[in-house]
Amino acid sequence: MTGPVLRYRNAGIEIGGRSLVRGVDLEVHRNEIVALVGESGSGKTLTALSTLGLLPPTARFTADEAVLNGHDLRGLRTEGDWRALRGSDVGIVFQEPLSSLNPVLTIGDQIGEVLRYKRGMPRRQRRTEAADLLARMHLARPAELLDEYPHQLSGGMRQRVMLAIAMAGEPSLLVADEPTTALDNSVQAQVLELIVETAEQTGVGVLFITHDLSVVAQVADRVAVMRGGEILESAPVGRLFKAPEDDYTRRLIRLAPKVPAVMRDASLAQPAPPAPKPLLELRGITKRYSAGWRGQGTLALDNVSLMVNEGETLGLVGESGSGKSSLARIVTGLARPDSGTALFDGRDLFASTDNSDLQMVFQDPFSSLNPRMRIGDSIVEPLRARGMRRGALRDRAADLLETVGLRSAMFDRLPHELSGGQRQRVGIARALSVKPRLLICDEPVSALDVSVQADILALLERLRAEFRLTTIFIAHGLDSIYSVSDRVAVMQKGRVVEEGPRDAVFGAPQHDYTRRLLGAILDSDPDNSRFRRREETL
Amino acid sequence: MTDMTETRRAGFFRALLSSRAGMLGAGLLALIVLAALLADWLPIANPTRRSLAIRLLPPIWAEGGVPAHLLGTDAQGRDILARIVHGARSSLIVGMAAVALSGLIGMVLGLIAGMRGGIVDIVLMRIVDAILAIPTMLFMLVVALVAGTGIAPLVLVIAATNWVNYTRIVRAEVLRVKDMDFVAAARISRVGTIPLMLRHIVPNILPAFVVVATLNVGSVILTESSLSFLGFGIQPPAISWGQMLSEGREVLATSWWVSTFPGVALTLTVFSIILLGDWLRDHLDPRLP
Amino acid sequence: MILRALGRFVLQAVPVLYIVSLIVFVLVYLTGDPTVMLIPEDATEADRLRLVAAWGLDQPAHVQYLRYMGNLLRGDFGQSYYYGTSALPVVLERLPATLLLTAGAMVVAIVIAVPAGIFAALRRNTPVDFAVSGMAVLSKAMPNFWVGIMLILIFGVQLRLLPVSGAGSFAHLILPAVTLGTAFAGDLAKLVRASLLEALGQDYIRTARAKGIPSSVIVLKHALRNAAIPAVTMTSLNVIALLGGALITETVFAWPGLGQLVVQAIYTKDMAVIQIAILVITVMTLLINFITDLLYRLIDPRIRL
Amino acid sequence: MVYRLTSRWNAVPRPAESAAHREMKMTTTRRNVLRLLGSSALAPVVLSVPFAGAALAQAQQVLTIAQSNDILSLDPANHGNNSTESALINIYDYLVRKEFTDGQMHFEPNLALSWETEDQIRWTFDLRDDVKWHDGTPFTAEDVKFTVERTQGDSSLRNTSKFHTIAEVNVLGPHRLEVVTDGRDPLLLHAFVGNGSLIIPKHAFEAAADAEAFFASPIGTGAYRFGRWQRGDRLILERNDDWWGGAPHWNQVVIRGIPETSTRVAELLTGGADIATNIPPEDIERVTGNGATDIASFNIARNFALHVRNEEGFVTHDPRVREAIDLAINREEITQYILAGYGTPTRGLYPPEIPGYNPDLSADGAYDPDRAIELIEEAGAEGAEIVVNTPSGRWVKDREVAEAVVGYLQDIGLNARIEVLDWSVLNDRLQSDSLAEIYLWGMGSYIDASHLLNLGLLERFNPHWTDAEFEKLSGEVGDAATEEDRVAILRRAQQIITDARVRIGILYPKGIYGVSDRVVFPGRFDEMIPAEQVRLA
Repeated sequence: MTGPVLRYRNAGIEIGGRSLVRGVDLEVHRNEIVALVGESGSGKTLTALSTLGLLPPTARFTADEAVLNGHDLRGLRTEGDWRALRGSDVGIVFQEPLSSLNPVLTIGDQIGEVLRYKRGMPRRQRRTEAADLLARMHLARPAELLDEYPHQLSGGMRQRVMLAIAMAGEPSLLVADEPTTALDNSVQAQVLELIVETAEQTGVGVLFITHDLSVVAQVADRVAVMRGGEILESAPVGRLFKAPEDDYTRRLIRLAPKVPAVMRDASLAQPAPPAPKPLLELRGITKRYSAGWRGQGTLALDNVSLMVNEGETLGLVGESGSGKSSLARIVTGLARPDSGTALFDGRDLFASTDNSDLQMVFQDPFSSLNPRMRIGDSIVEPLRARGMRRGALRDRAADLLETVGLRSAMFDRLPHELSGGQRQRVGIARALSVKPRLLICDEPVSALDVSVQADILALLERLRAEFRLTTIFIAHGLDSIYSVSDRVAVMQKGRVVEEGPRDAVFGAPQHDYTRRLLGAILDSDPDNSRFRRREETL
Repeated sequence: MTDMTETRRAGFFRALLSSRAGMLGAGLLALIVLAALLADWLPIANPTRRSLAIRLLPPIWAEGGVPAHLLGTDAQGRDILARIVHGARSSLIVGMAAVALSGLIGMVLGLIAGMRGGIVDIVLMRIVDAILAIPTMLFMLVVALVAGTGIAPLVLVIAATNWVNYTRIVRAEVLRVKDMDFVAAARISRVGTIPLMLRHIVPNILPAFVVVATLNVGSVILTESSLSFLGFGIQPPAISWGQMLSEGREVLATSWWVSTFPGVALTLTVFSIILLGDWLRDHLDPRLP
Repeated sequence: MILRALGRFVLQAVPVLYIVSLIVFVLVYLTGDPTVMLIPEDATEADRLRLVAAWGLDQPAHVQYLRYMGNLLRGDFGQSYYYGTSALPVVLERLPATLLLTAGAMVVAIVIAVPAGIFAALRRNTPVDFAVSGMAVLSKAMPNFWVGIMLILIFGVQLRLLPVSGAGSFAHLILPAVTLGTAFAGDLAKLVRASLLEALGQDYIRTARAKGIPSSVIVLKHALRNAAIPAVTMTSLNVIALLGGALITETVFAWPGLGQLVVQAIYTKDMAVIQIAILVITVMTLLINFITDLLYRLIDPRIRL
Repeated sequence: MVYRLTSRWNAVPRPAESAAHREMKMTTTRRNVLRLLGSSALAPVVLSVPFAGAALAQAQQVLTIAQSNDILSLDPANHGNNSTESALINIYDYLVRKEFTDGQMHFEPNLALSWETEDQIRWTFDLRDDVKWHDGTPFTAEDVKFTVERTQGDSSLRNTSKFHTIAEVNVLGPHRLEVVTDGRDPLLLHAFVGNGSLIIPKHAFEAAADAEAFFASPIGTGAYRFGRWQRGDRLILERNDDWWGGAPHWNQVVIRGIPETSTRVAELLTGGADIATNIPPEDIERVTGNGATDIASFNIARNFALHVRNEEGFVTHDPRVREAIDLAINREEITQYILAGYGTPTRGLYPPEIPGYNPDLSADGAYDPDRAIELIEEAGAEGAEIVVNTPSGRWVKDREVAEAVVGYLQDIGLNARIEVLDWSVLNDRLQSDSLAEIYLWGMGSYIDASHLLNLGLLERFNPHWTDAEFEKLSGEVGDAATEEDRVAILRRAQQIITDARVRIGILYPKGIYGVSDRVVFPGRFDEMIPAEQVRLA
């Protein structure tokens, strides 16, 4: 066995005089998956990009040693120098499969390009080889796929295509930059499995970038934890999870999702508490979105009936396109259903003109705040709409800001001056300003870093009790709602396929789809890895 | 916290100062606007006094030029420099007034089309399509018959056809903004339509709007000169660059200065506006590179 | 798919055409009695009234409109007062010259702007880029008639390289096409530069770079095609603008296009000609939009008709 | 689609261009030979039958005329446009011709060899018997009768009133006819010249489906046959070898409409046009200094006059103010500076070539600003606001003349300003009587000075002015016993209206053409350009 595929010693990256990555030591060997874990801004992606020379033009890369497959990366200056290495020595899979594939070129073209320039294959042979690559990525009807465009593929398929492109040049190092973050949970597992399998079959060394410790636990052989541009700790995966040395690592491990015990032992299920009176009752809600002047349209909601009881939290789970957001829009009055009724506390919900019963916390902390409005004004807007006097508003805003853990002096700030977590707090403050009875949280933490997620969830939990809120908590995977829900409803293709007390759903799922979602939950315990296939080598 | 606003404003100027093109545009334009404003107090000749005896004097540096007429005189013996300075007024007034008027109409209708949607939107946009097909000249003739010729009717005419561009842009921007979560949040809170538009929609489409409007001032000034070429622009006794250019082209081959200097003034003005507009776009509108 | 697009095209065209014809009728009616412009200078009021009666202009507006629309539905496009002949051929015979000039101008613009835009984008923030931007702005800031007359003086009168005016041969097309094309090339070059830069900043370009393929392939194959949509949009908008409005260039070069005809007709309140010309322009506009949609589809497989 | 159009466009034959290019490439030797041949053919009478030998050589020649206006119609009875008429006279013929030799207007035979009348009511015309239409059919008196009756009978034609004095036309023989007017008409011959008078063929017109079909490819009796017409661009005429006047001089005549002055001049300078009409005074130097082109300037049937409001409610109601305006204007200066001398200052309304013009209305001593200031003071009109309306670009230097007038009015203490109106707007406001105190008008193309006494016309241009004597004269002029009496009445009428200062004559502009040295054309008073009167140099 030769030396490592990639070796960094004391690597650093500077952009505009600011040191973003420092003192990084890293090694990836053949047939090994090394995970680089960290939250946004930790420098993990920059480090990954530095292996391909894809850093921004203003960035400066320094290292005592930087060797990729025998090439000294420090000597590479021009795009031309790097071109020789890219594709053939190192390949990469990016996070967002849709935007990373060229939308106007066929799949075959995008793979064939690598074969042509990296392996000098003649045209006819390229096609066969490309189809072969796709088949190896377990894609059905590979020959037909060659003539299709990225938008015609599902997210999981696209990521397989990306992997095929990355592997087409037969690289020694594969960089996977959050390859499953943008995918639905049920697909995530398959793609992870494929990466593991590819590494196993080709012996390629994998540098796996992620923020998700449960993914790390499932696939990695070794782990390096990054924070603030430095590697805090590096260890074989088992040792890291069992005996983390750094506080930060410990915290990450603590916050990482675990498979609920009830899933392994249904007898642990606790009986559902007696149902108090229902607060929201949806019956037969159907919504169809028309598609132009002759199209059939898509059925977003198909005869959905759902109940939310006073004081409880309903976890509403569904993958993208399942109709959960449409349901939220209808409940909040943003859209009208084509048919169906809704009772809120016994009254017709759709006839309501008051805003104090229902409020919502949005997923994207960037777009949920008006970028041109001071955050104080955003917070009190619901009150203003109810006619509260101007003088009282400012005091109320100050109270609310402190309630959600922000300084009242932030009233005059604009959203772009705040961090994502702060923005989400503002969104929560706005929703609470009118003391609503029902709060809809649409994936309120999925856009945030792991450590921030915990804070926001804790805040929501505290406020739920304080304001005696009934909550609908929307999520795309079951893993993120176990800890917050009393009851769970699972949606698929516009229908509610399963609804019940939390432990009943997790412990004894009735519907296939629910089972599939449960199966997609990754455990952040390396001992429970479903993919790793061998004993640790180091 | 006003210091925050001031910081932002200072940031705006610092950004302007750091952009060579933006500075060039802003500086030139400021100079032109200043000259137009101060036209009556500048030590220049009376722009309308004609004297056939001194017609077509060349600029001072050419043979036969006289110090009293730095840039020479036109076919009526009027001082070209003075006419350019005074003409700046009409050109700028037409540019700004027409843009303001059409922007206002376009903003209101674009908001209505974008916010209401449905049949209102369809009908409005079909009318927009229709207006685009109708030549400005036809409006010009109607307005000239009804309201006569002059700066105000000219502004009216340009606005009558120009508003459609704004309607389209505003509508497109409204459609972009109105699906954003913060608008949804306001709607959930039952914020009324008017406050919703004023507080959430308008402030967010304003940057794109301002950029388009700035660039539009330049094209409107060019439109005025084109209309002058066709005999429909600003008519004497008012002075405009378009009119000077159009008059001067009759003597272009023999007395180049008569049309060249107003042409240079026009080109410089439009140039500066475009520079400034381009910079504004880069600075204000993060959606464009 | 194409049928559906055609259907939409027709559905869109009919109301627009109707609105256009109504607005035009009202506007032309407001400009007053065409006989005022058309009678000989030495004609008396009695002579004029005879014409008014003969042309039916003494009837109320709505009667005139209904009569006009009625004739139109029967396929009678009306008489040109000014040319004293059927209005339809008067308009249609201008179409080839207009289309030719439009096409010529577009070719000039594209030939200048696309390479300039690519060059500027690749040499971003270098003197080359600034020069291209400066030229682009300047070309837009110069009035068309000025450029046209200058081109005539230089290439026609001084150098005697090209014919001064008129239509007929390829040589005749060059100067007017350059006049119009350069005016538009500036904007187009800026747009090509901007959209190319935007495309070059996309994730898929990073992917392409990560593949290690040559830069020329990245720019020409990956980026340019993605950057083409805005350029196509702008070109189609300019084609539309030129179809009805190359007026000034047409006048300067005595080019027998629609613009001159329309203005002449507006001057003389020649209702039938104005109506038909504008309807023709509108139909062409919608057609161009339709073709543009097809082009979008060709360029970008994501766009469905 | 565009591609197909392009190829079709290119496929169109372009005789004018190709011929012009051939011409440019011709060697000096050949050119000299041609010039020699041409000069030998330069006959004293312009329309004489040319020397047969020369005709052959000239048959190779193309004449290109660049006019400032587009040709509107090939129907002589349905246009009101001099440029159009100037083109049509090459295809069709008049019954009689007007010529202006020695500064006098007189009629000459054309399709009619002779004419006579006893009472100016019954007129007999003897027509040429050797005239053939372009399709070979002989021309007869029936064609004349048909032309008159068609024009009279179709009230939608713009020149429908051209023959309004004619009661009947009687065919006396194949080449003899009688015209009967509804009362004495000393001006009948004028009706057979000018817009609407060209004779069209009865047989061909009636054979065609409709007028449009006929004029799509019209035939006439003229020296040139219709070739091709591209509206907005050019009319191409081909020689008619069977012309009754002999073999035409030019193989082909191309008449182009080029509205933009600088382009027209450029075409002339580059050899793209042999004659370019309406050269602005500023460009004269370029044309004369070019070495290959020159200027032809000549008197034309047009005058510039200020039409002044005289009714109550306007400061110009006061005759003293109107007189002051008359005295304030320095006509010499305007002519000299604005028209570069290409005009004649005057107080009159009809130039000398026009029968019945008044020689007393000269500009001599007409400029007296001091007296004008006195009059303004007497009238108490100091600082009174006066607006002068003018079109811009309708007539040579119209706006500039009006601007100069405004300057003179300011000099005598009036608060004058100009209001330039678009031609269409100006006409509309003229029609609705809503123009300002003064408007500038360049009246032209008149038959003779009796034009002034047409009260219908007077009402159009001076709707509020009446004068008992003037009206009396208007009634009498048709019955004047002799031509001298008639002329006396016409002169008196001009005196009355100019003394009233409701029309203040300013100048007679001259026609200015650019003419290539390759051809000779002196210009005509009626601004027509008959190709047969243009000769190779």
